[in-house]
Order: sequence, then C-alpha cells, then structure tokens
Amino acid sequence: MRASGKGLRSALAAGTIAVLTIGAAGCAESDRDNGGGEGSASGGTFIFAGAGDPKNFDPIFNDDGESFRPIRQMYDTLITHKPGTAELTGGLAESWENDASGKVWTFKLRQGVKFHDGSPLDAAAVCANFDRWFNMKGEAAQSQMIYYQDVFGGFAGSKDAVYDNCKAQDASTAVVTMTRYKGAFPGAFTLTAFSIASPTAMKQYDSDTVTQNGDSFSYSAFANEHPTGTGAFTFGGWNKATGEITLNKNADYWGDKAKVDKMIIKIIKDENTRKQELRAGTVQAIDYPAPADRKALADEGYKVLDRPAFNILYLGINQKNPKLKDLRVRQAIAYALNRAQLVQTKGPGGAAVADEFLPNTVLGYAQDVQKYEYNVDKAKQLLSEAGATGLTLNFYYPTEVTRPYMPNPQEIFTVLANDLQAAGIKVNGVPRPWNGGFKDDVQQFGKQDLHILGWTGDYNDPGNFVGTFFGRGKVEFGDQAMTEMFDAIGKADATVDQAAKKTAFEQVNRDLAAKWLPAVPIWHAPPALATTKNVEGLVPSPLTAEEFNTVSVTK
Amino acid sequence: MLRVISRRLVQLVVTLLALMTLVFFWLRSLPGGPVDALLGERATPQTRELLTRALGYDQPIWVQYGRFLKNVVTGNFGNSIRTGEPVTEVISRAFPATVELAVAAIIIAIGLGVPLGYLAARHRGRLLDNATIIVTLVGISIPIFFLGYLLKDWLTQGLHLFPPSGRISTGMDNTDVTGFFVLDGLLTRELDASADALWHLVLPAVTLATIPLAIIIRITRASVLDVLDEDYIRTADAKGLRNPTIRKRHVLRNALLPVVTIIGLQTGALLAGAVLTEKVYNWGGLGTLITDSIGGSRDYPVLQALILLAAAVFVVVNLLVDLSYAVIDPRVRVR
Amino acid sequence: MTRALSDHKRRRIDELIARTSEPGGVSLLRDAGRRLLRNPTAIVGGTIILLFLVIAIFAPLVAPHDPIQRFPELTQKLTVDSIPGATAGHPLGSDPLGRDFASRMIFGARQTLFVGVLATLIGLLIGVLLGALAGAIGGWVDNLLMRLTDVMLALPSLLLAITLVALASRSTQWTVIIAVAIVNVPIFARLLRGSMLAQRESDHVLAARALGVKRRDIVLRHMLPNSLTAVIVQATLTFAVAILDAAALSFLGLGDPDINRAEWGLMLGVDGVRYFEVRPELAYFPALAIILVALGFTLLGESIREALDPKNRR
Amino acid sequence: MPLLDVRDLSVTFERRGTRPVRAVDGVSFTVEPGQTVGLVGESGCGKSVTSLAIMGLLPRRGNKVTGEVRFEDTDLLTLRPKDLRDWRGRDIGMIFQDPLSSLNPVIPLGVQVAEVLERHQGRTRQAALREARELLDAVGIPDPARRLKEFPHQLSGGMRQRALIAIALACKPRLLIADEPTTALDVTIQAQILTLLKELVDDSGTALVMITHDLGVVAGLCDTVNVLYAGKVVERAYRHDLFAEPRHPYTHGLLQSVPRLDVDRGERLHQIRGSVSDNIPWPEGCAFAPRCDRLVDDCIGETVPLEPTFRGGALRCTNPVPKEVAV
Repeated sequence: MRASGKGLRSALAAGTIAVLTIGAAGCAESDRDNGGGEGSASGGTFIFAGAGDPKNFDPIFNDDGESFRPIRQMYDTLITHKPGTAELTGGLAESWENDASGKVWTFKLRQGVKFHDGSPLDAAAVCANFDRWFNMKGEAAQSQMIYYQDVFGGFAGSKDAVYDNCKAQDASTAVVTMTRYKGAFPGAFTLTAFSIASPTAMKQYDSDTVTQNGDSFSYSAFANEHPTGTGAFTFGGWNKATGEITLNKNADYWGDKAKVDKMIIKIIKDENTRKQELRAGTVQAIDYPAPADRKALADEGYKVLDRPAFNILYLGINQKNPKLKDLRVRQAIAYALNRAQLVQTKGPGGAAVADEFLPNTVLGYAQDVQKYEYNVDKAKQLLSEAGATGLTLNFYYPTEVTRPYMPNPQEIFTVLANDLQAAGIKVNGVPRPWNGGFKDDVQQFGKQDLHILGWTGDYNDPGNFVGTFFGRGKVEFGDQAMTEMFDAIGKADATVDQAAKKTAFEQVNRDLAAKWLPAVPIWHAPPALATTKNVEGLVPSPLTAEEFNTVSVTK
Repeated sequence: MLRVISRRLVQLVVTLLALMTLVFFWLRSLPGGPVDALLGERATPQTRELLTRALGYDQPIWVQYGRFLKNVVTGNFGNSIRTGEPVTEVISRAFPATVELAVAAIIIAIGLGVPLGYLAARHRGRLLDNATIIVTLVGISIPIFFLGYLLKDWLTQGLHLFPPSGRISTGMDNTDVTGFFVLDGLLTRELDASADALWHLVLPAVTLATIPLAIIIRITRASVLDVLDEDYIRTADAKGLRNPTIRKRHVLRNALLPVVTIIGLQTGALLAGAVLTEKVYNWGGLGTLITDSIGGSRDYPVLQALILLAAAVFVVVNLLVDLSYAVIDPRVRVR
Repeated sequence: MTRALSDHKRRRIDELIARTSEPGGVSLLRDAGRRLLRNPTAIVGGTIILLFLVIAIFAPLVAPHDPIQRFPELTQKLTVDSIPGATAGHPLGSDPLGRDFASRMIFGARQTLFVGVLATLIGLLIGVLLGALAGAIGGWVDNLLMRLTDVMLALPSLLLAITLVALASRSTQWTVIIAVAIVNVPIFARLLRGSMLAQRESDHVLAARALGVKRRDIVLRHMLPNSLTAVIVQATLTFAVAILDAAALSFLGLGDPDINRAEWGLMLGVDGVRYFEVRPELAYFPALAIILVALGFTLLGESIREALDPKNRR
Repeated sequence: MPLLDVRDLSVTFERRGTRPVRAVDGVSFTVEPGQTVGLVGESGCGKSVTSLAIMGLLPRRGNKVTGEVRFEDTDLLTLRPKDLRDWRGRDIGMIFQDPLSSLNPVIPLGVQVAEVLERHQGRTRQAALREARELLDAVGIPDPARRLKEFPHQLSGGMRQRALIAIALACKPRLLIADEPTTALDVTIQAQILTLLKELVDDSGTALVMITHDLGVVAGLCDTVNVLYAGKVVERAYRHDLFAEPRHPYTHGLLQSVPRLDVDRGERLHQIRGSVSDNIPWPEGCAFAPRCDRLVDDCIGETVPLEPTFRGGALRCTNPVPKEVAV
C-alpha cells in the first residue's frame, strides 16, 4: 500500500538521474570534439550525409543514386568520367576501341590493379563479370538488373540480347563482342551498375543468389556484407540501426589514394535535418540541400557546390486526346507556360529554362531550335485557330516524391496549371502518389492529358535522353504511331560515326521542338552539394557520380 | 487471471488475422503496388513483366493469399521492398529505437505529469494551477511536429545544446547489444556511448512526451480533485492523520487509478506521435519506418507487418494495464 | 471477473456518458447553459470559436485578395530562397508562390473549418448510426459492431489515418477528411452505445415502456436526444483533434495535395516547414491559428462537459 | 463544565461569483460528559455542516466559520489546522453516513483501523493491527483476523459501519460525533448499529452527538435534542419533553409526520408543505414562516430570538404550539 508513494519517488529519482547524466553527456561530447580528428598525421574521417538507404552493394542489382554512392567508392568501371564533367576517360581500362562495325569493343586494362580481396583485375575477371550478367539465372535476379535489361536488351537465350561474348585476348586485353551496334556504348560502360567486381569474392559469397520472399527479394552475402571491388575505399560496414555506412581507405588503390582514412555515409532522409547536422558540425557534407536553404548556407560560409545540370523536367502531352493531336494546341500549351518565371521563382540555383530535352553538354544539342517564349496571346490565338477554346485537360502530378529535377512537384504543378488557366485552358489537377498510382496511371494506362516528369542522364549520350522518351511508342505520350519520330531517333541512335550522329541528333532536336512537340521541356535544375569550409577537393559531378578519394578534411 | 489472458490472446489472434486479410486484399486492389515500388524509373516493360512473374502476381489471387497466409503463420512477413531485408529484421531493428524513445517519453510524462497534476490540484484555483492548466491546454493543441521543429531550431541551431538528429553521434562505433543504445552503453561499459545516446534522446523524448504529459497532468489533477472530495478522505481527516500520510496513503493511490488507464490508452497515441517525432529527429524507429514505407516507396510488406505490430502492441499494452489495474485496485482483483 | 477486467475500458467511456447524459431534460440544459455563461473558460473558448466562425464565413469580405491569385508585384521579387515580406496591399507579404499570405490565412479559417467540421460530422454520423443500432438492437448486432470498433480502436488514431491515406490509391482533400473521420467513428459509436445502454435501464425509459410507447419512439424521442449531449461534447473535442491530424498528415506528405487550397494544416505542414528559414511567418501564423482554434474548441468542449456534469450541480 | 460548548457558531459559504450563503446561523448548544445530544432536522438544515465545523473538516477555502467551539478549555476554532489534527481521532471521533464511501476502497481494513492508533498512540504497525483485531471484535465483526486483510467492498454494509465505529472509538475519545450513521443501512441493521453505539457509549462514558433526521433514532438514544431549521436551533428540550410537548410548529409537524400504529388506518399522514428551500427571501423573521400553519405577522417582521423555556430547554417561536395540544 506504500507502492504509490514509492513509485512517485523513484520516478522523480529517475528524472534527476537523467538530468545529471545529460549534463555529463554534454561534457563527454565536448571532450570528444576536442580529442578527435586533429593531431594525428592521418587523414581523419569524412562524414557525408546521404539522402536515402542503399539497397545493397552488388552494383548490377541496383539502379538508384543512393545505392550507387557507396558502390562507386568501392568499385570502378571500365570507362569513367573526367571529374566534374560527363566526358569519358579511362577507368579500369586505360583505353578502349570500337571496330568499324561498332560491335566489337576492345579494352586495354590497367596493369597491376587488385581487387580488395587481393585477386588481380585482369581480362578474365572482366569477362567473368560480363558473363555473369549475361548468364544470370532466375526471374528474381533478372528482374532486378534494371540497367542491364535496359542497355543489354536481355539475357542468354533472348533474341534481343545485345551481348554476345567476352574474350580475354591476353591478361590485360578484354574483347567484348556485341550482337549489334548500340549508340549507348561506350557511354553505358561508365554506368555504376556495370562496375567490375571480384569474381573470387562473388563466387565465395554466392553473389548470384537472389531469392524471392513475399513481395520482395533477398540478396547474397556478397551484396550485403562483402562487396569487393577495386575502388578507392573498402567496405567497412553498414550499421542499419544508425544509418551509417563506413568505408575505409584502400591503401593499395591504383589511382589517387583517398586523402581521408575513413569515410562515413550517414543517411538522413529529411533535407532540413541534413542542413541542421551540417550546421551542428556533425557531418561535413550533405547531398541535395533544399533549394530554399542554399542562400542561407552560402551566407553562413558553407560551400554550396552546384553540379552541372544533367537532367530535364518536362511537361508530357498525351496525344491519345484527339485535341492534343493538333500541333497548334501543343504549341499553345508551350507558349502559355511562363517558364522563365517558374525558373526565377521556383528554380533551384543554377536552374535554366530548357528548350531541348537534353543538356547542352550532350552530343547532338542544337543551337537553333524553335523556342517558345512566354506569350499568352499567341497561345490563345493558336487555340482558337485549332478550334480548341474551352479545352479542359487532366493534369497528373506526383505526390510523396522529390526528384533532383523536380524538388517540389506540387508547386511546379500549381504554377504551370496557373499559367495554362490564364491562357484559357481549364486544368483539372490529378495528384497521385509516386509509387501508389502516378507511374501506373501515366506510364501504364495513359490516363492523363498532361503530366510532369523528368529524367537524370546516366551517361553522355543523346540516346539516353531523347531516345528514352521518344525512341519508341510509349503510353506516356499516347501516340504509338509517330513513326517519323521513332525512325529518326532510331536511325540517329544507330549511327556509328560520331560526327554523323551529332548532325542526326541535332536535327532530331529541331524537329522535336518544331514539328513533333510530344512534350514541353521545362528546365534543367542542377542538384547541389554543400560542405563545411574545411572540406577540400570535392568535385561535383553532373551525373551525381562524385568520387570521394580526392576529398580532404582540414582542421 | 490465466483465463483472462488466454481469452485476450485468442481475441488478439483473431483480430490480427481479420486485419491481415483485410490489408492483403486491399493492397492487391491498389494500383502500383510492389511492382511499381520495386522498379525504378529506368525499368523497361520487359523488366516489369519479369518482375510480375517473379513475384507471382500473375497467379490467381487466392493462390497468392494462400501463400501469404502460409508465410505469415510461419512468421515470415516477406522482405522489405526498399531494403531487401526480411521484414522481421527491419522491424526488430527499429523496434528498440521506438521503445527507447517511448519509454523515455513516458518517464518524462509520468515523472513530471503526476507531481505537477497533483500540485495543481492541491493549489486549485491559484496561480500554479491556472498556469498549469493553460500550459497543458496549449500542449494538447500544438501540432507536435511543429513543436519539434521549434525545439530543434532553437536548441540545436542557434544554441548547440543538443544534437539535431539521430540516436547517437556519427562514428561513435557503439556496440549494439539490445538495440537500446543507452542501455547498451551501460552493458558494455561504453559509458561515453551511453551518455551520448542519452544526450540525443532528450529533445525527441521531450517532444514526444508533450501530449501524454499534458494529458497526464490533467487527468491527475482531475483525479486528485475527485479523490479529495471523497468521503474516505474526510474519514482520514477525522482520524486526525497527518497531511503527508493522507496524501501518500489515501489520495495518491486512489488518484493514480485513472492515470494508469490513461497511460495505457496513451500507448497508441505515443506510437502515432512517434511517427511525427521520429521524422523530425531522423530517429531510426518504427515511426520512421512507417513514413519510409509509405512516402514514395510504398513498402507494402513492411507496412503490413507494422499495422499488425501496432495493433498487437496496443492490445498487449492494454492487457498489461488491465493486469496492473488489478494489482492496484482490489475491487477489480476480486470481482 | 473476466468481464470486469476486459471491459473496463469500455466501461470507462460508458461511465463518462452516464454522468453527462443523466435524464433531466430542459431544466438540466438550461441549468447547464447558465453555468456555462458564468464560466470564464467557456467564454474564452466561445469567443475564439465565434471569431473563427465569423472569419470563416465572411472570408471573401474580410480578405483583401483572392487567395489563389499570384501577384506580379510579389512574384517579381520571389525566388526559391527569398520570399517578399509585407508590402503595400499585402500586409503579411507573399507565400512561396507569390500569393497574398494574409488572404490565405483568412481563407484558411474557412478551409480549416470545412475540413474539421466535415471530418467530425462524418465520423459523428457514422459513429452515431452504428452506436444507436448497437444500443437499440443489442444482441449479435451489438456484438458484431463492438468487435468492429475494437479492431479500429486497436490502431492509434493518426496511424490509422496514415494507413488509410496510404491505402487510398488517390490522394485528395477527401482522402484526408474521410481518413480523419473514420478514425473517430469507433469513439462516437462506443459513446452513443454506452449512453443508450445506460438509459435503457433508466427510470424515464422504463416509464415510457410501461406506458406502452413503441420501441422506435422510445429510441428516437427518449433515448437519442439524451445521448446526444455527450456526443456534442465529444464532437467539440474531436474538432480540435481533426485539424491537428490533418496538419500532421500534411507534414508527413500525405495530406491534401492541392496546395492551392488555403488550409492551415496544409500551410503549416508543407510550406511552413519547407520555408521555415526563409520566412518563419509561413509557419508561425498557421501554427498559431491552429493552436488557438484547437484551444478554443477544447476549452468549450471541456466547459460544456463540466457544465453538464451532475456533480457540479449543487 | 460541559465537555463541548458550542457558542454562536456560524458558517457562511462564500463562493466566487455567487451570493454568500449562511448555512449555520448562530448555533449554540452544549454536551456534558457522557451525555448523548441529538441534532435533528431535515437534510439541508445545517446539522451536518455544524458537525463538520466542530471537527474543523470544512474545506478551508470558501467557508467562513465564526463563533466558538469549546472542547473543555480549548476553543477548537482558534487552533492551527495542524494542531487540530492532534485532537481529531484522539479526543473526538466521528462516524459518517455512507460507510462504503467513507472507507478507502484500496486499503485493507486493518490498516485503516490501525493507522489511527499509530497516529495517536504511537503504536507500531504490528501492535496497532493486533489492537485493531480486538476493536473489530468489540464492534461485533466476526472473524476479525481475516477481515483485517480484506477490503471494504468485501464487507457488508453493516460490517462497514461497525468498522467505522471501531475506527472512531479506537483511541477512546471523549466525544463521538455520529452523522446520520444509520441512514444508508437496512432497517434491521440500523437497529443493531444503534444498539451497538449505545452500548459502547454507555460502557466507555463517551459523550455522543447524534446527527439525524430520524426522530425514531432520537427517541431511542438521546438525552437532549436540538431541532435545527435553516441553520438555526429552533427548539431544544429533553427527549421526554420534546416528544410529549413539542412547542415549535416545525417540531410538531415533524412528529406528526411519523407514521404511528395508534392512528386509524384511513387517516392521512400529516405533512409539512413545501420544502427547505422555500425560504423567506430576507434575513429577519422566521425561516419556517412560509411553511408554517401558525403563521402570524410577527413571524416575518423581526428577528425571532431563541428563548429559554423550562428545564434548560429553549424555543424560537412567536406563536408556539400550545402546551395542551397532545401529539
């Protein structure tokens, strides 16, 4: 019967203890700050705040940036990009050659490169990787090789398969033969998904076992605990409870060795929290600072690094709607949009109005396409010419999502819809959750008249932009029979000669703007990085493919 | 007592099965679904087809349901779409985080709420009482995610009093034994880790405690006032008992009865509050898991398991509350 | 013994009602009304709500501008990291899209009222219907309905709302309203059922039955009206919870997707949080408005409950 | 010297926002050692408030208590609340109306009895519990050892009241105040409890103030009776005198409304019309006036004093019931 009194007392006591310990904790923490990092001759630790969980660390089974960030530090690709650009340069292959048919690729491999497990990187290892992908068994595994499916068309036994075979001509020469020419190469060899992994480790840790469980898949020990590549960092561990991926310096790296001893990728999903952690000094760099915070961070002395734009946001037009089949109506929509104002009011720093569906650094960008300057009167005039006054359109936009090219879909929709209304087009906004209906409705069923969507380029190739959108009939844009457009893009993509390819794609881009207008390009919006002042050597990549071996943290 | 517990557990199982079936069929009827969630933006139609077959979505729905049921009965909730781990693993990792947070919040709420409510009742109508009432009313009316934002902005940005997010400092390299970081530090003698975890715990726990605290204060106050009005307190007074004795022996014990009930009812509210609090403080618990499983990714297997877990926790906690009620209140015990 | 244990939570709700819904008819109500007017808490709460209602109803007259119009003078100075403050004609400056923030705040009262009232009303109607059915018919209907509410009560309210929104394939304003409404169904159902059960045994119902009044009439004329007082109190309190839940859903990115709509929870949960550092007013004003209105409804609800409590009748 | 001497006791309820209400208005009476004194009246007449005021049990806030309550040489009203606690339970015991709600539901009976002994007689818990068992035995609770561990809800109504009596008499107080001790009980139990009370009081020489609305109780127990109406003593007399010759119309009415066996069956029972709340709306005059059969002008014009009658009695009436009118 005295329990109640005692309970109260002990609760109070617990409170007191808590308060005392908090005080102690504060002290302990400041000690740590003073003690850690400095002094030692070592490079210290670099903590980078990422925006999401990676899936696993087997490159071939991944397709998203958050997984690729750590993978890229641990693995290398045959061909890579010059830092800060989308220009190709040698990776594991010092050089590469394409024969006249465009089907045979010969890679001269770098000498003396070793995987983290000590096994040598040679032509046999490279071929083992190509063969592994091609011969992957099981629908579960195959269904997760999204880039492979996209670039290489299919697996062993499929008539669409692009890959034929890989031969180790000698220890340092690998010859990859394709069944046909594909414009994606050599750019696609830079894809992080096609990183070269250690065949020994893959065998040891059973890399190909992907098992279905319920509505999803389990991956191998290789993918989860023993990723083994040739990269500047080795795998230290992934603490899922704290969301920390630890990477250690690879002392035997073939290229520029990492300047820091250890790198931690800390996963912080909320952009606001990433910023606050940066300010608190608990992380040294953050990805994707909110557009709204860039100025404040820069003013406070943080480095805000813009990646050169390599993406596109567009307003898709569905020609299943007969009214929208009329080019004049589509042009009216283009004229109605005040894209300059959208960029000014809602564009993240460095954003620019897009006139074409690819950034100007990519081959085939034309300087002289038709531009649709904001002009409401012109829009109204075109609409009445087309007999499409009083038009009502269903405008689909996604919710529950942000994308580098689309930091805030709701705001973008609201502004665009507003512009269209001003030109006399009635807009019926239809929000759909990104994975809970938007992609289905837009890309599977084509329920929309208009929608916003975009793309971040994977490698420097026009086919990766316009080819992806307009190279074949897609429900998204309605008309399955725009054969003229499909043919032109297909032909341009199949052109082996680079100069001819450039000319062909320039023409494609001119026609896209003036003749076909299947969508209206809105903007290129470069995603940024922000770091503390003492971080040096972080080179932002247009492909969000930063490598952190060049980063150093000064005191 | 055993009969009560077993009856409750049977009830729980039946409820959960019904809930599960409902959720299963509902999810299958939705657009998008796991296929969409598993495919990135790069997916080609071929990949989509492959995946549909790999997941067995081309089979009749009752075959799928049978498989689902078999899995669930054997404790297999499938794998998370987002991370590819078994759902049970994902949840058992997040569970301690939320429990740690919730327990801290409950300790704050009870530790402050009961004394404050009691004091307010004792000083009924005076400044302390009125101030307490106003503060609790605001506490109930403030959106707690906003409160979390404010606390975070004031105390971690301008003043670096607390860390802005997470459960422990990055790179602390603590040993994970139970998943309760504060406890782990004590167990492994990594006292600095324990202190650091506690330091991270303060703001989220305070944020999460706000509503339960306000409610406990109010209930305690009302309950103490009720008890003070009771005849047996007058009897105790008539006996000439000293005030402290009356308070401890006669007032508090009786006044705590409704508070115990409310604490049980608050468990649910705590889970809901954890969703918001954890998002604000990037706290890797169940709340974050819920947000992650819905927002964008639609991680249905995890979501499914979470719904079941929430219901189970709620039922179990209320069973515990009932049992504790029986311990405190002899009337329930015997009847 | 088993009943006493497993049902005491339900009993608690039922007790609450039994207390507030004691038969007493008009004089009780008049009495309660008088006590209410003397209670400063009720007056503060009532004033807040009255003000809120007036602003909501007369929003178009009070607001200086159309809440969804974008003004060139505002958009000119608007960028993603700076939002213009007060200028001539725009006392509270701009919102993130160059609209008049003051007008949005004022129209916000209307939208917030709309969301809160509808969520409460729908929940109330369904709940009252189910509760009345259970209470009036009893037997297996009662059993079935109460098990159903058990399942719903097993999930915490916001969690249930989140799940409902997530499971709805489309997100609209109605998804939010209905999700928040459904969360409240079991509460109202239980409340009404408990109150009806309490009354079934009460003197005036027994008397009516003895006089041979038809069962339907007893339920409609005698039991329901008396039970409704408890429901009204609960509805007042629910309103506050409804707008808070709507705000929380917006914060989680699961709220009303149409940001043209000026609703305080939406404004706070989306713009307020996102642009907190650029212009904290975008968060402070809606937050303050929500707190005030929630406070007003809580104050009023509690004082009505207090006024109806027979314990306070002396 | 009287054991208890209440002089001009007044209690005013002053609640914020309401008119002050004078619940007890200048009540005086005395209790000699060993004597049993009744306070009689309808509910709301102020008899319970009087008893609570004597015990200092009225809430401190919102009440104004004036006058004197002399217990032997001490004016209880001047004591600090803390010091008054030393008297309560030790020198003055009290029993309340509802035995169920007057016992703490979550504390075993034994502790509730024992704690008063621990408090005033410095017993240890063990010793106090032993003594408590004897006390329960003394008040006629069977199997007291088992009952000590039980909770109030496990006892019958009569046993609960016995337990309360045991608590009140634990320290052998010189004065016991019983506030409607039998009202909540079955009639058969009522008689048992009254008998018990009477025995205990007689045995120990404890004085008893019996508060009741039940004239039957008064008839069986009290030495002198004070009839209260609207916070004032309207008539005081020895038991026999009162029953034989009630003078105040109110007392008269009360007695007449008790059912009797020696009256014809067809005759209607007398009733006093109206209720206590039908008061005159001004301070002077007789509060009973609106309900009185013997109303004359003087009743409502000026204050009616309490005037002594024979044998220590007193009466507050301008037009009393004549002596020869038999009841």
